[in-house]
Amino acid sequence: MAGLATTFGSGAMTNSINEIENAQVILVTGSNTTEAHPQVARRIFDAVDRGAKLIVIDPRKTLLAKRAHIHLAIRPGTDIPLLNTMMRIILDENLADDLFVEMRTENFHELRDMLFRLDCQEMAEIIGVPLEKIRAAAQIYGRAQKAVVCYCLGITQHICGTDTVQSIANLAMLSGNVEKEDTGVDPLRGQNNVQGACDMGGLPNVYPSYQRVDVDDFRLKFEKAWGVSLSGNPGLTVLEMTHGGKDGPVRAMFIMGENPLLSDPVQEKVRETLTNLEFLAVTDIFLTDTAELADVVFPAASFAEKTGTFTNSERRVQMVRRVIRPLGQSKTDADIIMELSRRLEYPMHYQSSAEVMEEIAMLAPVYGGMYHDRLEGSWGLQWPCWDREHDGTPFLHKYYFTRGRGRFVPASYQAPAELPDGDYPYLLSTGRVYHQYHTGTMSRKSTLLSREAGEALLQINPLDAGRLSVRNGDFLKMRSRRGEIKLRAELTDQVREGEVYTTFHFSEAPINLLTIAAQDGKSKCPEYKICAVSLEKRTEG
Amino acid sequence: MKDVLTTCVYCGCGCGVYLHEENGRVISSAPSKKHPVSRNNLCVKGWHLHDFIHHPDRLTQPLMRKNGKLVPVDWDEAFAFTASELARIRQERSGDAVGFLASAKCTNEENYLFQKFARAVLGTNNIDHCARL
Amino acid sequence: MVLIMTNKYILKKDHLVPLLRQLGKEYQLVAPLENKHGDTLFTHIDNLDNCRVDLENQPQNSLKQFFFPQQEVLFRYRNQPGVSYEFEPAKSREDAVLYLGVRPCDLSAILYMDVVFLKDFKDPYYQKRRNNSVLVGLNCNTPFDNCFCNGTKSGPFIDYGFDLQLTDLGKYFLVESDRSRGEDILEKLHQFFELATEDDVKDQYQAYLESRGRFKRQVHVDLAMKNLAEGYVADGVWTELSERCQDCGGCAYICPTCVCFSIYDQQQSATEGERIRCWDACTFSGFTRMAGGHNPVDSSIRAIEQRFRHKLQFDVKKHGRPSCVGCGRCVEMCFGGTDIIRFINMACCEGM
Amino acid sequence: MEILQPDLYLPKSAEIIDVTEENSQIKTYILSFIDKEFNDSFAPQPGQFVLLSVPHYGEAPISFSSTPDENGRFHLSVRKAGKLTSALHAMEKGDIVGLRGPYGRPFPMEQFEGKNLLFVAGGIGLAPLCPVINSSLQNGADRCVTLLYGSRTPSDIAFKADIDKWRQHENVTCLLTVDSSEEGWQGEVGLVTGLFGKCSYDPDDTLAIICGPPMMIRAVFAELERQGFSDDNIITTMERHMKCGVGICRHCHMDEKLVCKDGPVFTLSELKKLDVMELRS
Repeated sequence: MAGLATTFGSGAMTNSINEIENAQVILVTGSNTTEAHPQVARRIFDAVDRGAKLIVIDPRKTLLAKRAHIHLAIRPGTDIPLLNTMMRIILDENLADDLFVEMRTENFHELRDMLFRLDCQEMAEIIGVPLEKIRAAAQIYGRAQKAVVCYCLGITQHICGTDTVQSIANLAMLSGNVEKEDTGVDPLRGQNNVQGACDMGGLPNVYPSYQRVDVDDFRLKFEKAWGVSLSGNPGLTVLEMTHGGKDGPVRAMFIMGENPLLSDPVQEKVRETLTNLEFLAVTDIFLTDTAELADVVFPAASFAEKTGTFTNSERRVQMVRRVIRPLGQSKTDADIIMELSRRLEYPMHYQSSAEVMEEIAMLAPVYGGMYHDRLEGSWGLQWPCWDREHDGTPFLHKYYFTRGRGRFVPASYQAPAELPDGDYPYLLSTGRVYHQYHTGTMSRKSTLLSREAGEALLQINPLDAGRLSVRNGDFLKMRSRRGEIKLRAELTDQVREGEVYTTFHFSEAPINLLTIAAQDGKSKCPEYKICAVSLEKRTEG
Repeated sequence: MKDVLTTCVYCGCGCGVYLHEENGRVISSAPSKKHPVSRNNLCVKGWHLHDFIHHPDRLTQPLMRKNGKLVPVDWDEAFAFTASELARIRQERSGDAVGFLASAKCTNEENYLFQKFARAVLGTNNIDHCARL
Repeated sequence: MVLIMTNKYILKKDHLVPLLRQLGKEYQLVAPLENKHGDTLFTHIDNLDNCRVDLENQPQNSLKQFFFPQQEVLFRYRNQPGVSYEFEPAKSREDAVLYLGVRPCDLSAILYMDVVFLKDFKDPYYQKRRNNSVLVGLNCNTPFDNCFCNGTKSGPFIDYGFDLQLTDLGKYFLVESDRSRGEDILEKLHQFFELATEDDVKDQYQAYLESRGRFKRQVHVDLAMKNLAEGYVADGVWTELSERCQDCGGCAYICPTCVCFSIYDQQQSATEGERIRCWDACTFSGFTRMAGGHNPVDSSIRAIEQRFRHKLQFDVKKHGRPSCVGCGRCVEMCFGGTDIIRFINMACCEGM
Repeated sequence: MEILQPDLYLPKSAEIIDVTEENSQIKTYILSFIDKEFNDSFAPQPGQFVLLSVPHYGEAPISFSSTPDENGRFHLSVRKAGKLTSALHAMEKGDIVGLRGPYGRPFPMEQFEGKNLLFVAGGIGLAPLCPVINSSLQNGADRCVTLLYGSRTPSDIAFKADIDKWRQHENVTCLLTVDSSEEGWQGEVGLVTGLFGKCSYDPDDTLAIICGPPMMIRAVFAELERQGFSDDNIITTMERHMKCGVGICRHCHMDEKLVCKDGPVFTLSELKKLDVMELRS
């Protein structure tokens, strides 16, 4: 979410989920909202029922796209040209919010210069959508009093992900669609506590509350609080760690409740790295594919067996409450960390997770007013929440952006790292399905969920399937320059000719054997949404 | 027999869910009506939130690799070995030779402790998680 | 004024908790409790002094989960290949349970479940719990936002099916009994009850009339049933509903009369496991899919059709009344607005 | 604490006395209950089914492919289709399965008495018809019995031993066909409906009993109607996903009927009153 941090100063949803239903225009891009964020989709549906206009940008004809007033079925990876074209139209048709641009933003001239060099017709051809349709979408968005943009990993999981996010921010600022209630830019977070893990400093370059490790003031603050000296060098990112190979920069890893072998791109590289470590420790509730490679596996307690907090997509910090004791001999991750820390001569004395939260409140300004007793008696609090008197912040950037003025950062089209060619003629995108979650560690344990979606299916257009003599349910061999898997075909006109789609939930069809290592230069987000593959019918299962 | 309100783990929406416990077993999930996100409904995953909790595949004791195989050990052995390995690598190379992956599925408090452990105990900022996946 | 004896009683509101305390000696108590988060759910009462019995709001769950839990172990099995494969019945720990505050819709739903679970083949798990239950009803003075039990003829008042039933007459409750269990309680704890007068009965009727006037929606269930039975509901209705449906299954799970279930084995070890029953929903595509992949319900359109036809047509034909009790829970529950009121309204417009 | 007697869902253990491989996909299991007393009282009728439990895989409905013999043994023929049936196929003589039933409405055997019978089956669909054919040959030997049976390939032809046995009766005609031929196959190639022209019977005096995949059922219904069979004289048995087997769980719903309780045997006239996938064009 580096993109929003640069433009707005804060990389989180600017609105609350409930505000979406009051918007007049909702633009959804790179998000299969009905399947990945059902509650957000429900707000969108409600808004549409009340007369709001829905614009969906998605190469696939998703359920949401079917309900859209305008569905822009763009070519994968052409989000930036589309957003730029929309902005140009907004400028040309005098739909920009001049006052907002003047009072609240900076660097507008650079964006304008770039936009005026744009040939809209040429862009429309790159995008693969008629210019008139783009114009209609731009007009609807540009004229709206209250407009919300929702985006998700369909935007960020590209090599130009950060640039695209910045372009979305540009669009919102240009038309003045930030700062107000029911109006803004909303990145939907993929996992339940991805926001919290970021907030808590589970990132190589920042301490909790996004305080940079390479800024002395922050470092000194944490050194003082923790009573140790700390490194001022930003650390390695996940792919730098898991793609290091035999002689990678890390020789040991400690993985808490993650399954990089399935979730990270280029599985063979990750396997090579993990198996060549001197030491690998994993804590998890199940023996995941990653845990099977470990030297030590700690049995962790599940969310039903511990007390703490999660932070949802709308920055709402809310309680997780213990229902039962940890199963068997399992322990909470907190207990495991504290015991290890004690044995490494840095005792951590916390009686409860509430006490940990007190320390967080002290050190992480945006969590300054978060205490368990307050969260317990409410539906949670949305950060920033500066102190005990503060009621939290339903929407961000009121009166001023977190960084002061919003900054326009123009971006240009950048072709995906790997596009289909003669050898690998199909474009593969990966994502999620409704009934499963992430690497399936938890959701696949549910008999009913697995009955509904029990194996990886490759969505393929019936015309392509016809060319391959593949019927619904037949097995396909799918190959990329990096590997090969087999999976069943699902014939659907949700995907267009030449494009296929599948999920990463299933270890039997580890899609990340195929995906590309290319990543966004700024966010380090892998390009999961585009790689080139070839397909072949398999005669037997 | 009780209903405990907690937060769903299946996506970033963060629905309020009641887990219903009976005889030490969580047997059902239901939405909170007043919760601002769930507002009385759940998606299919939320309704099946309890399904994995008591799954027989749950890990219930520490495992350690011995002769190439993961075998059950007691907590003390697992802790002692892990602590000595981390200490050894910290001493032989540096804390920066250790990488930490935090979790988007664990609580804030646990993530806080985890990064504190990486930064304060191992002295490295090599900590990240799959925020981008 | 001449006092005419009735078989109804009055219970002072102040005496409700003391009465429950006495009943609690013999029964586990379940009542709608408002919890600390502000939600009202049917909950087991652990401590009468430390809970708020909420007879004002509609409990967000029905009693279904108490008679037919979302997940239950039917039995355990032990298998030694070639030697034995044995089934050990689950132990039941059901004590007698008294349910307080059962509104007419929920009571009607239990009467419906009685038919499904006990009419031909007797489901032993349901039967056990049902035999151990005492239902204390509560007539509905104020229908809630999505209520339409007047349309399904299952409320707002009901005069059968309960063991005891309360009607809030403002100053006190009017108490009636319909089963011997209720009579027994009235007799055993007679100190709490006074005979009601004919005026009280008139007040009850007045309350009924007022309640009928308080429905916030007009839902013409009978017209929809007629149009369905006569084949007036066009395919477009099912198509539109299926496009809105987000496949959460919530309507079936929250419905007090939906009793579709699935059964599966959960292996615990190489030789042991449990056979588990869990709620299922007829709108899920896997509900009808056969081994090998063939699915006789070949689209979500047909699945949605089955759901509403079953409730409003097939059960009417089979049992003489719809298996929707008008509680309205699925209306607020629905993600996509595929709820039964929307359907009924759509079905009413057909055939005109 | 009281122990429930959940008879309804509690299977009874049955031993696999023997296994016959009908083809690469179909095996016939010869079974008898371990509880002898129960076994003696067990009297399934043709057309009924049991729910068969395979350890760790749950239950699946399986039709009887025989009635109990003099030793109380009965047959279940199972095609490998999913996980449960694959696990069953891995089981051997001496292994133990669980069974509960019999469930469902059987074939109206009394109605068949003295009538000419036309059986049309495809693949595993012959299994539930076997006991009907056998019983029709036992009593009333002077009627005509015709079997039209379609398989995918010659090596997929199941119940060969039974067919050979039936063929020894002079009033029995068995015609086989395959979808695609293999080397050495001299017989018919094509759909089972192609066999109708190769045999003769009086549509007014014959009952047709059909079981097979949906596509076949649809085609055969159409053909029989064309020949003038009355809807009441066309009888079939339906297959659906099932869980409880006793009309509660609703997995086997077929319009307003439940296949487990109202069926699985239906006449075409009954089916025509319903919206049934097999009849949709």
